[in-house]
Amino acid sequence: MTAGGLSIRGLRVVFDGFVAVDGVDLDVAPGDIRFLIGPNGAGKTTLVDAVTGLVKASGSVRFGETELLGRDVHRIARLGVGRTFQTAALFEELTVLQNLDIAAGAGRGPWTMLRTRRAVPDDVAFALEAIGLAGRRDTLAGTLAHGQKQWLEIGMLLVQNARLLLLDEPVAGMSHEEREATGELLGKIAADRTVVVIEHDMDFLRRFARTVTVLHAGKVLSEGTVAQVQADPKVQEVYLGHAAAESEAVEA
Amino acid sequence: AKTGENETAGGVTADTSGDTVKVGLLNSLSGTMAISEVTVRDAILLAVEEINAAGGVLGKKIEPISEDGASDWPTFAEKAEKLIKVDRVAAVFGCWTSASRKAVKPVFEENKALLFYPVQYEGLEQSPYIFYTGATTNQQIVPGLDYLKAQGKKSVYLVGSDYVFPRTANKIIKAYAEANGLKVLGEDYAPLGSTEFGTIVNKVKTAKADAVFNTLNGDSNVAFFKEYKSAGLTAAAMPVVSVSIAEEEVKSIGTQYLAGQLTAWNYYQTTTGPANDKFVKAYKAKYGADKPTSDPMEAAYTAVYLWKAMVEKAGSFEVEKVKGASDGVTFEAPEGLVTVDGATQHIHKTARIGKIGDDGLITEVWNSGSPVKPDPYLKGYPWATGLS
Amino acid sequence: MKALTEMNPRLRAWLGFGLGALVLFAAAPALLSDFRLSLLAKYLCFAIVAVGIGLAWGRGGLLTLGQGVFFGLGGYAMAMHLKLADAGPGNMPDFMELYGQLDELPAWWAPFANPAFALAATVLLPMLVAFGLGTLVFRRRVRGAYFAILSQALAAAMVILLIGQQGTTGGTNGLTDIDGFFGYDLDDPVNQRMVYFIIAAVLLGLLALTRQLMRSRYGELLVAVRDSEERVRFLGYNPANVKLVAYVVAAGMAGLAGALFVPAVGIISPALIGIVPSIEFVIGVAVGGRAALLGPVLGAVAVAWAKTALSERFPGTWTYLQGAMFVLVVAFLPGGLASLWGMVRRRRETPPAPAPVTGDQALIKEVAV
Amino acid sequence: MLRIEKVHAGYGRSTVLHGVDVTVDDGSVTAVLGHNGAGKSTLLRAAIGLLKPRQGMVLFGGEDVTKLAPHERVARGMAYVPQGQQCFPHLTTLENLQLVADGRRGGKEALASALDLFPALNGLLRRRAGLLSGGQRQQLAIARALITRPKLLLLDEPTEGIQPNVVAEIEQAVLSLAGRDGLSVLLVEQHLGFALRAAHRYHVLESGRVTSTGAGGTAAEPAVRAALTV
Amino acid sequence: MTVILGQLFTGVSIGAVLLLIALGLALTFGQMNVINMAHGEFIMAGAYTTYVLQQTITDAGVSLLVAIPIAFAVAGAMGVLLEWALIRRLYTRPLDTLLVTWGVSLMLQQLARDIFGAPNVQTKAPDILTESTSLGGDVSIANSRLFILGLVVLAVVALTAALKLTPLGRRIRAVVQNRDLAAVSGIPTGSVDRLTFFIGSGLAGVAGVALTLLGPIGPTMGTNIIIDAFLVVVVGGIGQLKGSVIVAFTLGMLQAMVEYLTTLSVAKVIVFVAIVAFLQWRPQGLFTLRTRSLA
Ligand SMILES: Nc1ncnc2c1ncn2[C@@H]1O[C@H](COP(=O)(O)OP(=O)(O)OP(=O)(O)O)[C@@H](O)[C@H]1O
Ligand SMILES: Nc1ncnc2c1ncn2[C@@H]1O[C@H](COP(=O)(O)OP(=O)(O)OP(=O)(O)O)[C@@H](O)[C@H]1O
Ligand SMILES: NC(N)=O
Ligand SMILES: [Mg+2]
Ligand SMILES: [Mg+2]
Repeated sequence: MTAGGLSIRGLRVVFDGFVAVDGVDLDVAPGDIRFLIGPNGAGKTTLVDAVTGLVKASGSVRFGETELLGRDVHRIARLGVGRTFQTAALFEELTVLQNLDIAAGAGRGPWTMLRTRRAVPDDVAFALEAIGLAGRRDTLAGTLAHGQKQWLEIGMLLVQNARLLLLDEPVAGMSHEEREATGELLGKIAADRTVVVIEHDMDFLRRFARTVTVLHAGKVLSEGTVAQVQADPKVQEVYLGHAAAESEAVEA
Repeated sequence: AKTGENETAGGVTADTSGDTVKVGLLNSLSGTMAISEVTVRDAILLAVEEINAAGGVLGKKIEPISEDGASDWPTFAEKAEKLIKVDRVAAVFGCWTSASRKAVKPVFEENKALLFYPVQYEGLEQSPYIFYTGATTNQQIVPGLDYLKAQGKKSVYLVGSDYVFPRTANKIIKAYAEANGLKVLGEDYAPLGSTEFGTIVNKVKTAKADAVFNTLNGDSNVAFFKEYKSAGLTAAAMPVVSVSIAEEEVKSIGTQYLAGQLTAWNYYQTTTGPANDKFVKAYKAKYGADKPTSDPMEAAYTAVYLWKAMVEKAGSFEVEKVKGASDGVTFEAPEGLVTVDGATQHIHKTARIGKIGDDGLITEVWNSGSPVKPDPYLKGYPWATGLS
Repeated sequence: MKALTEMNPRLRAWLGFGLGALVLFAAAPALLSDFRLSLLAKYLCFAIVAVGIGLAWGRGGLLTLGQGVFFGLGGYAMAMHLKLADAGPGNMPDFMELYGQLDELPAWWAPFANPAFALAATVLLPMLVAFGLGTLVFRRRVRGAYFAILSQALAAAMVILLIGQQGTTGGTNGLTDIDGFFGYDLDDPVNQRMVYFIIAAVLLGLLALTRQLMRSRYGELLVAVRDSEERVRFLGYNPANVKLVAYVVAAGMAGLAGALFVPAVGIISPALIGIVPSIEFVIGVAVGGRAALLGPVLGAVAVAWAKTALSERFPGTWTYLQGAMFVLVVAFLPGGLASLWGMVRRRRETPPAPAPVTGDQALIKEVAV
Repeated sequence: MLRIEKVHAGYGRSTVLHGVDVTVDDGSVTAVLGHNGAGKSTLLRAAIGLLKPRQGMVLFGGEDVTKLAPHERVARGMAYVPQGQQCFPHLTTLENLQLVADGRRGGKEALASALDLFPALNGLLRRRAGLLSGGQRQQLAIARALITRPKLLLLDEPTEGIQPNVVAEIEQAVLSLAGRDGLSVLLVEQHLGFALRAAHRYHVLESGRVTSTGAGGTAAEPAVRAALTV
Repeated sequence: MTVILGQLFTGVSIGAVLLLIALGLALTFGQMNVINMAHGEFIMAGAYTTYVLQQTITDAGVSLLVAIPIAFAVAGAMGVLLEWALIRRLYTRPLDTLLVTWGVSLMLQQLARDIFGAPNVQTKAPDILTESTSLGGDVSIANSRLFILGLVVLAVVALTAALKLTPLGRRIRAVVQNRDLAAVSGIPTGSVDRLTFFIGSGLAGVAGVALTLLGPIGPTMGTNIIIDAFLVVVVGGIGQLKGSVIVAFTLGMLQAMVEYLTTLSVAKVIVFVAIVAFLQWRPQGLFTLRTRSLA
């Protein structure tokens, strides 16, 4: 039932003369977990912004058969494209449960909307467990710690039932074990979805990436498996750093 | 048990059981109209004090109860009802703008209670429960126009605030103008409280009328006259006749801007006669030597005395009896002798045109000689048929 | 007290409504004189407006400083009908004959002679205007202080418009001297009482409706939109529509309140719909507690009652007291009077509960981030 | 340099820190480690004065600063880089830096040397900070803190969102500043490798209590991991 | 032709007055997000300051000039008091400042009534400012309006300089954008707030002095103009001084032109419609600063 992959052609984003994304071609097959890496300011977040309709872009972004460019943010979301944000964006004055319930409900009809939620929907209950916040169901999201907020964001994607997930640094600020758990969760999710993850954590990348694309200055610098990319001297030059690359290689 | 406020349906009788009789004072003590109405309340209080010092009315001291209309017409209605139903006053004195009067009129009629309204107004009204102690149109506006005509003015420009009184007054002025060969070169309104008159003055200036007839009320006058002077327009070349600027307003605008301009009223602080000497002296003694007296203050002061005279003539505080006794009641007022016209419940008043002097006082340049009979519907003026 | 807080919310709601009905329908009429009861009727009209503001502002973060406009539309629609009914078929209302230069009724007045049309218009007209304006404004993402100031300007513009059309709207006077209500004589205290009961019933009904809206998923979504409009968009909702619903519902309530105000007080005028009354509506809500269901009702009645009581007792100085009340409650009791109840309750027990909701976080983010 | 003594702190009616003691010696790096929600950020907020402790004291250079406002603590030589890539979004990158350099003796030089540390910022000086990428903002945040030439630097997950080679540079910079200029650092960090390489001492924080402490260095890693998994 | 010139100048001078009032708001509202409804009463305070000064300094010209700095200080001090007593508790809920300061404005009006009496008071303008300067033919412009135009230009220049050339501008903006971050960056946020409020309120006082040349001096003089001034700041783009400048003069012109052809009421309504239409095009005002953050 895979909905088809993500296919980007000639994507360009320009801000007042500054070219943030400069002709990117990118294909992510369904079931893949693609990691998007690259130096700070390479254009990774901007690329996701373009796909989800937050910034104007030229070129073409197709998800399955559907062209996404030019559509409103909420329409793109309804096509099954979900994302998280680099700095968590939650409804701070709603509880964890309410955050999830809202994420689950974009397709609800007016009648359902006007009624009170009587029970916790199954998918929400599942997500609460999956993100380990079942115990804090009724906590206001604004009072969660940084890492907990990241989890809640992922939970919202789960219940949103997105077919294409775009995660912007989902494990930043998480401890090692939490990263592991998150990675495993992603693995499960990816079975019938298309997942794109932006990350700077190389350990995490090595553990969970299936394929990797490296962006640099708005362009694709390198693409391939984890090993291929790590070995690429251009990537080491602009991103990994020689010392880091060596020490990490030793650790790995 | 109800909260101790007894009342009977349709017509509350005043509570005169004690040794005092209550009257209501209904004026804006806050909001944009407070600048004018507070002085009216002061004048009413002066009259009350004098009457009490002289023994009261029918042996009872007057107990004034003041309420704030807050420059807000529905509030006037609420407070009027409160004075009538809760305080059970024998009469209410107050209101300034016609809009506030229109708002309280049904309240007084429904409850068969008395209002004494002390400000010049647009006429075309005659409520059985209101006594009008300020001028109606034939006692102020028509004489003002007659005066302009006599001065040889051929054209006027009309400037007014955007509410009932100026709009209705201007309707009357236009009817008059048509019948008397006076050209109306323009007509402009500014919302009450508006203080931006650049455009209106520019229009007036380019229209090159012989005179301006001004029915602006309140704050707007200050801005209008400052703009007028700054535009190089003078009283000599293009005089302004105002019907809502009295001594109090002159004081707050400044003679710098006003000297030489005309006003139409029934009373000035400079009006001669022993009654006025006494009034001015008493007022200044109570409120300060720098406080001027003015027409609406005088009309309010007079209203209290007229009510006293009617009550004494009727021998009762009962509204219907007081009304019944009203016709022909007189009072030697600061403006001269005034007489109540029982049929219209307006009063006979002397019309006066005055010129604003450098000292901030207004001196009379013309008067009607004797009190003019009130004619709120202008029935005695052929040109006015069809106005009401 | 503890028992009450642990009670099933449904049961508690029923009890609450029962108590409210008892106070409004039994206690107040028994204890208050006709004059005070008619004042209460007026306060309850303000309370109806407040319930709508509580929804739009307290829950939706839409600080609408122009509710007077909708109140006025409802009020004028009703008053036009009553004036026409007073005048009788084929006649013009008294003020038009007096000030208008018109020979016949303006075309836009004519439909209001029909009672069904007029009644429907009292609610639908404000909703329609709110829908039009809201569509424009929310779709273009005008919000926060922009929306507040804009809605305030709307109130100012509406007043100027009404005042400028004296011949057909009554100008500054408004429409006064209304003494019939669908065949009943409003001078009769019995009929005045009936009007009071209608208003009280409408208020209770709207409270029930609003309670459901607030507790529904829509209510949660509305808060979500207040907190982070953009985030909601990424979940596949169109936040403009979410806001629009709250705004239109609030406008409808204000219109209904205006319509009921007319028979209760007998006048509708620009003075009731301009900037000052519009702000006072909102202050009532803030004083009572904007996010609570009953807060706005409590606040609207308290503020209006205080205005009457203070100005009666201290005609020369009451504005100090009123101003001080606004300042103290809003600045030092952000949750309003309704939060006092919560504070008392918390002092007795001490389970951790979420911090009080303070409302306009959205603006901070928008302007300051 | 910094002594946090028996600090209890929290938000509203919930208490997050339950009597935490942490000391940072002159010229040393102390790391605070712990799970999400353990209270690490809360501890730093209490140290800089954004949060008033309910009990306990904060001593800086021997002086009790518990009652001082944040800017007064900064004036005494503390600096703080909050979690979450914070900046003044409508100010340009340069203005974000100038803001701190204004009126400070040697501010200009400090600004220049901060830019040397993060050369990527040089190309972004005229861009408004709100438009920067997450990592760029984080670099800006660290640079801003360094301009005050602090004696004590409070860093809340400074490497979050920063590309690997720059992380390495930050690590170098922190170590060299601590070594050369006598800078003391209180570091909250999830990146264990970095934290332990840099730190002379570590504290593990759990549910608002210090559950284990020890000397830094990569050798401590197994012990820390063990402390964290319980 | 003379009419058009006259109206052009009227438009400019309406704009100048609007701008003079909006300048202070551009700081307190535009920079600090405080919707200060008592701004009008600070204007009133400036006007009454002129009045009080004239009781001792009888020369109209001297007293007017002396009034400008003194009114600035008086209104500024009132602003500081307000900020210290109330506003500083409200920075986390900016929209509430509107409601609180509304209460303050009610009290200040009543205070003025109790101190100076309910009726308006009068100040004497220097004679030259009650006259007009002829531009040849029938066209003349009021000296008072010219004076105000000059005052506005001066105020805009001074304010721009203060904000651009001193660290103050940066600090003010930084404090509003992220209060906590500003504090931990070493900025004494409290003092910056108070200073900003002092200048913003002080400008209201200066506007009050200028308004004595044009309109009434009384307890409610501040209430009428204030809404228009807020619109200027909003439409100009919150936080954008140049936006306020452009918008003030544009609205002044629009109003003058439409009013000439129709009436004051119609002009006001049309100005409002134009504003709504404008915000359709630019929902955040003429000049906006976008960031990438959500919400
Ligand atoms: N609206 C904008 N206007 C101008 N420049 C922008 C805008 N948005 C982004 N940029 C610039 O575009 C570049 C790409 O930013 P982007 O956020 O996509 O980087 P990134 O790859 O996500 O970096 P990071 O790893 O630090 O998050 C950056 O240099 C940023 O400053
Ligand atoms: N503003 C706040 N209001 C209420 N509770 C809060 C607030 N900020 C944090 N908390 C709570 O305090 C606890 C500690 O949070 P803190 O941010 O200190 O954790 P942390 O250790 O820094 O976590 P992380 O590694 O995720 O950043 C968490 O449970 C969080 O929910
Ligand atoms: N009657 C008046 N002046 O309104
Ligand atoms: Mg990014
Ligand atoms: Mg943290």
